[in-house]
Amino acid sequence: MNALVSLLAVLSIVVIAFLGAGAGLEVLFGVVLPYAAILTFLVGFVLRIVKWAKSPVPFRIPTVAGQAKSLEWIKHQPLESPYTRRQVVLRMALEVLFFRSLFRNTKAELKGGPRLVYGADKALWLFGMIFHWSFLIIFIRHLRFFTEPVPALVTGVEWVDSFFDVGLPALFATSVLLLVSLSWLIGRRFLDPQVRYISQAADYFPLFLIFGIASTGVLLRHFAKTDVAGVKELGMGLLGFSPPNLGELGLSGLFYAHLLLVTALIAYFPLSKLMHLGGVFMSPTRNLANNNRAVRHVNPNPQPVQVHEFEHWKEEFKEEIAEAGYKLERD
Amino acid sequence: MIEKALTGSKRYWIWLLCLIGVIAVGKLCYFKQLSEGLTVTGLGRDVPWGFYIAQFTFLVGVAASAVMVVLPYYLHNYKAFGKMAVLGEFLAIASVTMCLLFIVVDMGRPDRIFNAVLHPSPSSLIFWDIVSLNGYLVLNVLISHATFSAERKGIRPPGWVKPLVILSIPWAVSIHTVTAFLYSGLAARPFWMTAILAPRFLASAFAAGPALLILICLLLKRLTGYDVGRQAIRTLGKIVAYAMAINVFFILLEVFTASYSGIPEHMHHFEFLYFGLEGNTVLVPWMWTSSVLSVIALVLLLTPKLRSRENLLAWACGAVFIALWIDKGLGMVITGFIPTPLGEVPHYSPSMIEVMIGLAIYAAGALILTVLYKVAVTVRKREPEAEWAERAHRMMVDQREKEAVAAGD
Amino acid sequence: GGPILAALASARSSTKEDGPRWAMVVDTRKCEEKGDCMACSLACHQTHNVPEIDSKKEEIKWIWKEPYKHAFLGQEAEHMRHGLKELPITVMCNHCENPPCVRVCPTQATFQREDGIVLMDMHRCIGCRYCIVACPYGSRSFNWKDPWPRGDDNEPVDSPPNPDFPTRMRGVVEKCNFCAERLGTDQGPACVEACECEALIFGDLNDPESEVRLLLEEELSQRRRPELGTNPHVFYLV
Amino acid sequence: MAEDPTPTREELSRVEYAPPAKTWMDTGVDIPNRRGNWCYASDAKHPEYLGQPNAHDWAPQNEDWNLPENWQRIILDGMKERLEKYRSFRLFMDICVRCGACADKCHFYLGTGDPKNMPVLRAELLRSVYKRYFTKAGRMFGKLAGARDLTIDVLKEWYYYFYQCTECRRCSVFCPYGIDTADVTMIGRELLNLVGINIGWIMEPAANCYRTGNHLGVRPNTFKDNLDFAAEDLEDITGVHVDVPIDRKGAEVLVVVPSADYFANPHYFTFLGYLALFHEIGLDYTFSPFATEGGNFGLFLSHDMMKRLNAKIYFEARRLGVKWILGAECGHMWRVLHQYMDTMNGPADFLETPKSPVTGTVFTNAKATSTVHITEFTADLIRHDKLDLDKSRNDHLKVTFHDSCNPARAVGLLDEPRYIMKKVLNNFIEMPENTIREQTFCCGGGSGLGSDENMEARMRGGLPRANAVKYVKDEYGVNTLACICAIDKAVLPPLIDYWVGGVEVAGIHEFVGNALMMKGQNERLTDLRNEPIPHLQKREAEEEVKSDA
Ligand code: SRM
Ligand code: SRM
Ligand code: HEC
Ligand code: HEC
Ligand code: HEC
Ligand code: HEM
Ligand code: HEM
Ligand code: SF4
Ligand code: SF4
Ligand code: SF4
Ligand code: SF4
Ligand code: SF4
Ligand code: SF4
Ligand code: SF4
Ligand code: SF4
Repeated sequence: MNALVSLLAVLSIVVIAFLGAGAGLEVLFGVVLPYAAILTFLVGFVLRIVKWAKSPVPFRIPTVAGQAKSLEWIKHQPLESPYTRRQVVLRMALEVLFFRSLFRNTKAELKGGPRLVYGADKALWLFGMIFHWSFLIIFIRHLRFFTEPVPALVTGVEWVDSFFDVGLPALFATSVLLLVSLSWLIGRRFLDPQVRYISQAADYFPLFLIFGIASTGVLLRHFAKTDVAGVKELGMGLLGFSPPNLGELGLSGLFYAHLLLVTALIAYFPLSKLMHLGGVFMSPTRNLANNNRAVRHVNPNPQPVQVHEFEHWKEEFKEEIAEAGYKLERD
Repeated sequence: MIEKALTGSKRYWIWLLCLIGVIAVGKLCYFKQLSEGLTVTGLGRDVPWGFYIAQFTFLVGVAASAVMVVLPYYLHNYKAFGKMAVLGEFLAIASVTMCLLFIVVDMGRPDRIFNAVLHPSPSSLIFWDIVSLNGYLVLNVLISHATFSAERKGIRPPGWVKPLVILSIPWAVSIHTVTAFLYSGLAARPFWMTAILAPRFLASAFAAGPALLILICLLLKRLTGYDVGRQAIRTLGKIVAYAMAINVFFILLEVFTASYSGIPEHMHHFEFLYFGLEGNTVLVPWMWTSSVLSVIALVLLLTPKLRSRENLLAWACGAVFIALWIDKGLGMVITGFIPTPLGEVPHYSPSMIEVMIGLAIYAAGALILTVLYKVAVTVRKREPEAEWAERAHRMMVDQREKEAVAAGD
Repeated sequence: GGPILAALASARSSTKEDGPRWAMVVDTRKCEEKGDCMACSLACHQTHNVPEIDSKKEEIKWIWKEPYKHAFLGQEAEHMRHGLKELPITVMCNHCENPPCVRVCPTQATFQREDGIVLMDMHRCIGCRYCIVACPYGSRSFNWKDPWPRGDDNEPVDSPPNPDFPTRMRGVVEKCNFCAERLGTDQGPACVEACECEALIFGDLNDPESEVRLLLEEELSQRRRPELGTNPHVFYLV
Repeated sequence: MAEDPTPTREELSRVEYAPPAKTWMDTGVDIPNRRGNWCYASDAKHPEYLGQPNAHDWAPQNEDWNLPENWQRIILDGMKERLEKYRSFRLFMDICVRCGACADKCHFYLGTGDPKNMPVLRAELLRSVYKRYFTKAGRMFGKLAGARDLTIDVLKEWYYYFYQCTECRRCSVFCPYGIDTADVTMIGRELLNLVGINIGWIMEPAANCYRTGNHLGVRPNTFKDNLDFAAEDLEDITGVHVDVPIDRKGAEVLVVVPSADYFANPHYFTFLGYLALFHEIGLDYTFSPFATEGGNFGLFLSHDMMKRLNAKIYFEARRLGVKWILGAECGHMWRVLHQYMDTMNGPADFLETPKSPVTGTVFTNAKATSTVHITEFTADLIRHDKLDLDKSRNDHLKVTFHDSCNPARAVGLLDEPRYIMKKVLNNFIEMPENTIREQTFCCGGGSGLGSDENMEARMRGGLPRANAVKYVKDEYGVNTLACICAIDKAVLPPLIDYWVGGVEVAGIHEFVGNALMMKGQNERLTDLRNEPIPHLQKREAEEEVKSDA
């Protein structure tokens, strides 16, 4: 049900784009909506970050995953239990760039007996990494539609990505990898009973959406070839706030489908779980050092509480105290 | 599992860094080759294949040799190879990877590598070599992965492993046979065009691979204390002895056929190998070294008393390995081109860049092997940590067995 | 068993009975008369943008001269006519009926057309050089480096002589193509055209009237390494 | 328990991991039928004593929980307040991608197979309400966006599942964003507490602690009696008389222990170990008659309660004029001492950077809180060879170590106890690697769930831990399970008896006490449990025979 709704949502975006492009709504899809989406994205992203940032971090609660710094001769694991800011940065870098926590993933199995066994389960890590890195690279590659001259970074990435000379125009390895990893991620949501159980529409939707983007992209490049010059004209035009006359460019319905899906993704981004992009950097169990006993963490708005006063306690138990023979005085 | 390879002693890391250093240098050389073409190698129109393909040929043998431990262990339930089987499979993985890398660096247009898949041509033995090598790699990865992770969890490996193991045995034979066919089907090159080439390849493979495995096991024992057991080493020593003997026998057969038949085209190649042709004597000292080492190795190996002494066995294995490396990694391929079908005697020696790239690939293989062995050794050595634990463990197992017997009665 | 063996050996022979079957006849006697003539080689290499490379190791040649004792290895007799052993013989790809180069190519970059011509698809070649290893005649050359190096402006430094014919890139194999690109037109092969003494004769063997057919019927011809079963289609009149 | 005996091992070991056909939002929780899996409500008098809001009598199995009229408003306001107060809460509500990496990491999920015990769904119980009331998508798309109304059934689910989380943080180690479901549980319990829903096993100790200074309600005179009694016991066993200083002003070190250490077995033997050790090194220390509890059940109730119960420690340190604090073996006590105490009740500027009086080692890692863990302290002593130890006195023990989750995942205290054990006993073996160190499994009864009425849940939740113990018992004949947590010491024995059998639970300092060769000791043929050490007794008997001859 959740999956179906998401799929229908994505399909209807495609259909709307085709219909709209056919009905002369190019300006809406090519100019108005993209601008609106980008505006939504920027405002939404900033608002979300601000909202998070406004909630303070009252306590320093890192999840420690290894030996803390303690006695000199005990081997400290700085990446598991960072003690200094530098070590925190390293830990975060590994998290963000290489999904280190997922790398740790295991799968538990219950055998008869009962006996629980745990095996490494790196598939999620692997496909997650492939998906994200491919996405990043495709994103970078797309800058060729928006820059002139195309930065060396973009052409360099293109060269490496299309090193294997398959097809014409050359197939980009990341296009394939993105589709493969997406297929795996989607397949997992359907086939792994636990994951299916926890999945919601909001989990299927971005997967289908990006799958739609990637597949229309591949179609545009390799099958229903589009006029890239026209696209670049549009891209540069959008960037320079002087959109070209879209009617003359004659871009295909498929291109508008690609574009509308992208527009949807951009607009959807700040409202959704995709904001993990920003959140991963702010997670207090990861981005704080485990040096609580060495450096005091200050709660920006400490809560005053009522405590059991010593004097009151002394009064309450004065007989017992006398029996025990304590003197009990305050300085 | 792989995270076990991410922690280790200083020695381990220095070794890895050295390997990575060599790989880096090799990579620079390879970039030069990519941008300038194969002109940076010593190859030319008369000797179009050289060092790279020769290394590939040699390593196919090393890869195939895993079967010599896998077969007795899985098929005949030969328990002594229990600790060695996975080491053999890992060696195969590293070797096949090196083979594939050597093929890639030998290609003029590596960017079109997928053409071999997109436009397959079953009449070409390269096609079959690609199929069999990749298949063998996949088989070994799957098998070692499944058995090893099951062992780590303390459960039985999944049922599909056994058929794969059985499949891997003929497959190992096939990778070498196909590689031999690559050469022996060429009318233009009489040196290779001999039916005995495939058996010869197999014999030398079953000598060189296990010899290397013995050396590695002895090294592992010294460096990490991981002991595969005397019995395993001994059995493997025997295998090396017989395989080496058969290999030398096959070489003699070839020399006889070529020289007794007196066909000049056949004879010239052997002449070139052992005596030099028209002043080209590059390989002569090598080949004699190889022959002498073979003889020494045979003496050491075929005398049970000498063979059973571990340090002598190590020397013998070293001799076998070097002898066969010279035979395959230098003599086998180059000699096929000298003299050429037109009767010319070209010169070939690998260029510096070629050697560096080759070294880098060997270093890459060593890196893969080190990492895989590190994982294996760490996982296997996790428990018991102390002597008492081993004793206690044995006691508990004995007790369990006794109870099982009692319950059975 | 015979047919099976034959099928194995000629797995890739795809020439047709009815269409043309191109072949070349080299009249070594006429050629010998011309002494150091190199016209055919020059013409072919100009036409096909074959670069001139100084190193013997890396040179690229589609048609060239090879001493008799090499061209016909093993057929030289000790007491041959004086000088014959060293006599330069014009050689090129034999466009074998049963070409080992085609059989071994892993990508079908080298293929045989129905008219018997063994051709190459430069875009498909992966540069493995197995075909060079398999060809018993040394007819194939490899581009060890860029044949027409380009400058910073991506233009060739030396312009290739024939703008109508493509150049190669480094890392692929090339060889005589029997001037397949010219066959459709009225022209014959460039080498034939260039040979003033008509030592090179090109034609369709399936055409009973063709010059090559007539010549082969009349004269005793010889082929290179016939014992290897490649069935070469360049014939030598000695 | 009385009405509902715990199911048999066979029954419990058949765990069904396949989730039900119905979606989780459509499956409520049938509390009356899940007896043995939840804890009884608290008597209203405890929350009342503590001044908790909306304290009232209620019972989980009843249809009607006697909630205040406007309970939804109270909870939603509480939620809003906490979203604004805790970035962790807000973030964890927003960024979970439901990747499921945390799912099979929770011991309660592994032991029950109940999908709502997957950390992600446990958090989703709260997240669904957050979405419904605090996000646009949730308001617009409702169920489709994973949002749902806050109904009484939802509240019951909260109660059931937030009291089936031991706040062990194992899930957080595996989550790519570090989402800490323990933190979500803490907020969930705070919200329940706002409408007077809380359990006796937490409320009563908290009230006791607030009143007397310790969870057990031990009064000052009993406290002194217990400590004196311990000193006598130790003298009986070792022949050495030790002083137990209480309320000694000007002492160098304030020692804080969990109250179970001087009250319950097997904690008590560890306590004897401390006393022997302090005596032997001549430590200038004191106990406090007021801060008689290091543990802090406030942690399981609310941040505020944690702060209230914790305040007395720094207060007493200041009153007694000590230089630094030595904290004993206790898990959740250490989560508070390490991660919260200084922020809540610091700064501890009246204390000094701890320095071992014996070795001179300065504990720079504790320079702000001035609080040292006793295993750090002892490891340092052993490292400097300051103790006369006879390892063989522990030879009758084959020991494995349960990393208590709080010292492991909140403090990072992993190698210190191991170092000590390797130095004081010969037979130490690790459990399988996915069950120790930072991946350790909880005992199943932490965070105030060590009650008897939820025995089934405890046995289920403790399955992964017990399984690992069973493995080393079966393979290596392990007979002792060491740990450094007071709750563990209470919860593990029934767990191990249920699943494994034949394995005793002990603290690290019990081994230290066993191995410690004290000046002026008797021949000590027994260990701190006053049980004969078999091989020493045998040797003694042989020697007697010899001397007789
Ligand atoms: C894909 C690509 C070859 C490649 O292997 O990468 C390519 C492919 C084709 N080019 Fe091109 N050209 C490609 C870069 C170029 C370039 C740029 C370059 O090489 O640096 C030029 C030079 C541009 C210039 O003006 O200098 C180029 C100048 C041409 C021309 C000549 C146009 C002219 O006015 O000179 C044609 C012929 C035509 O369109 O009539 C052509 C025609 C074509 C054709 C239609 C080839 C054909 O005849 O079938 C190919 C279209 C494929 C398609 O439908 O997408 N292509 N073509 C190149 C596209 C790269 C990319 O997508 O990023
Ligand atoms: C690399 C590339 C140009 C580039 O700068 O991007 C290229 C390079 C060469 N082509 Fe091409 N062609 C390239 C795209 C094309 C295209 C564009 C296309 O495919 O859309 C065409 C027209 C379409 C086609 O396939 O026919 C094209 C039709 C040719 C032809 C004419 C073939 C024909 O049947 O008419 C030749 C001549 C030949 O093969 O003998 C040729 C020959 C060549 C030569 C030999 C000529 C030269 O001057 O470089 C090049 C060397 C091949 C080699 O690797 O050694 N190239 N060539 C393009 C590589 C694409 C690829 O790797 O697959
Ligand atoms: C191409 C990548 C790749 C290679 C090569 C590889 N692995 Fe893995 N390995 C994985 C992935 C992905 C997983 C997680 C698979 C899963 O659980 O579904 C994994 C998981 C494992 C596991 C745990 C498996 C389980 O089910 O519990 C073990 C053990 C393991 N690998 C060992 C090995 C060994 C030994 C080798 C070498 C022979 C090896 N790996 C080579 C990718 C690889
Ligand atoms: C717009 C796209 C997008 C961006 C940018 C993005 N992610 Fe994701 N990420 C996703 C989607 C979609 C999923 C969900 C995959 C699924 O449901 O299985 C996901 C899931 C994940 C997962 C869980 C593993 C998985 O693949 O399911 C991790 C870890 C993750 N992201 C980390 C990151 C990090 C770190 C960054 C950047 C700093 C990042 N992501 C940026 C789209 C994105
Ligand atoms: C301006 C328009 C535009 C935007 C924005 C855009 N694309 Fe594309 N995309 C295209 C066009 C045009 C092509 C066809 C390109 C070609 O033929 O090289 C394409 C191709 C692709 C391809 C296949 C070819 C390749 O380059 O790998 C993928 C995958 C893809 N897009 C993914 C994405 C993703 C993911 C995004 C999200 C950020 C995105 N696109 C945003 C215009 C766009
Ligand atoms: C508004 C005008 C322009 C548009 C929309 C445009 C569009 C494009 C596009 C879409 C591509 C990428 C082709 C592909 O990857 O499929 C491209 C590449 C290229 N354009 Fe343009 N272009 C514009 C102007 C120019 C101008 C003025 C020049 C030259 C001076 C130029 C030179 C090139 C070159 C050399 C490339 C190939 C480099 C590369 O692929 O990165 N373009 N252009
Ligand atoms: C940031 C890291 C790296 C990048 C970006 C990178 C990039 C590349 C690229 C693009 C190639 C293709 C050759 C070419 O096109 O010129 C290549 C080849 C190669 N790289 Fe790397 N590489 C990296 C790290 C490594 C490492 C760590 C190793 C060692 C194991 C390695 C070993 C090789 C080898 C052996 C080849 C040649 C094999 C072949 O031809 O495909 N590289 N590298
Ligand atoms: S001569 Fe050589 S290249 Fe030419 S067809 Fe025959 S085998 Fe092939
Ligand atoms: S070099 Fe090219 S033509 Fe020759 S066999 Fe290899 S792929 Fe085929
Ligand atoms: S002539 Fe130029 S454009 Fe044409 S194929 Fe060659 S390089 Fe490409
Ligand atoms: S036939 Fe054509 S290609 Fe062959 S040699 Fe003559 S000119 Fe060159
Ligand atoms: S052009 Fe004619 S005569 Fe001159 S070398 Fe060539 S074949 Fe001989
Ligand atoms: S691991 Fe983290 S992100 Fe993944 S489902 Fe669990 S809580 Fe959510
Ligand atoms: S904190 Fe522990 S008990 Fe709670 S959900 Fe996470 S793993 Fe389970
Ligand atoms: S009682 Fe011990 S094991 Fe259980 S949660 Fe607390 S620290 Fe962890």
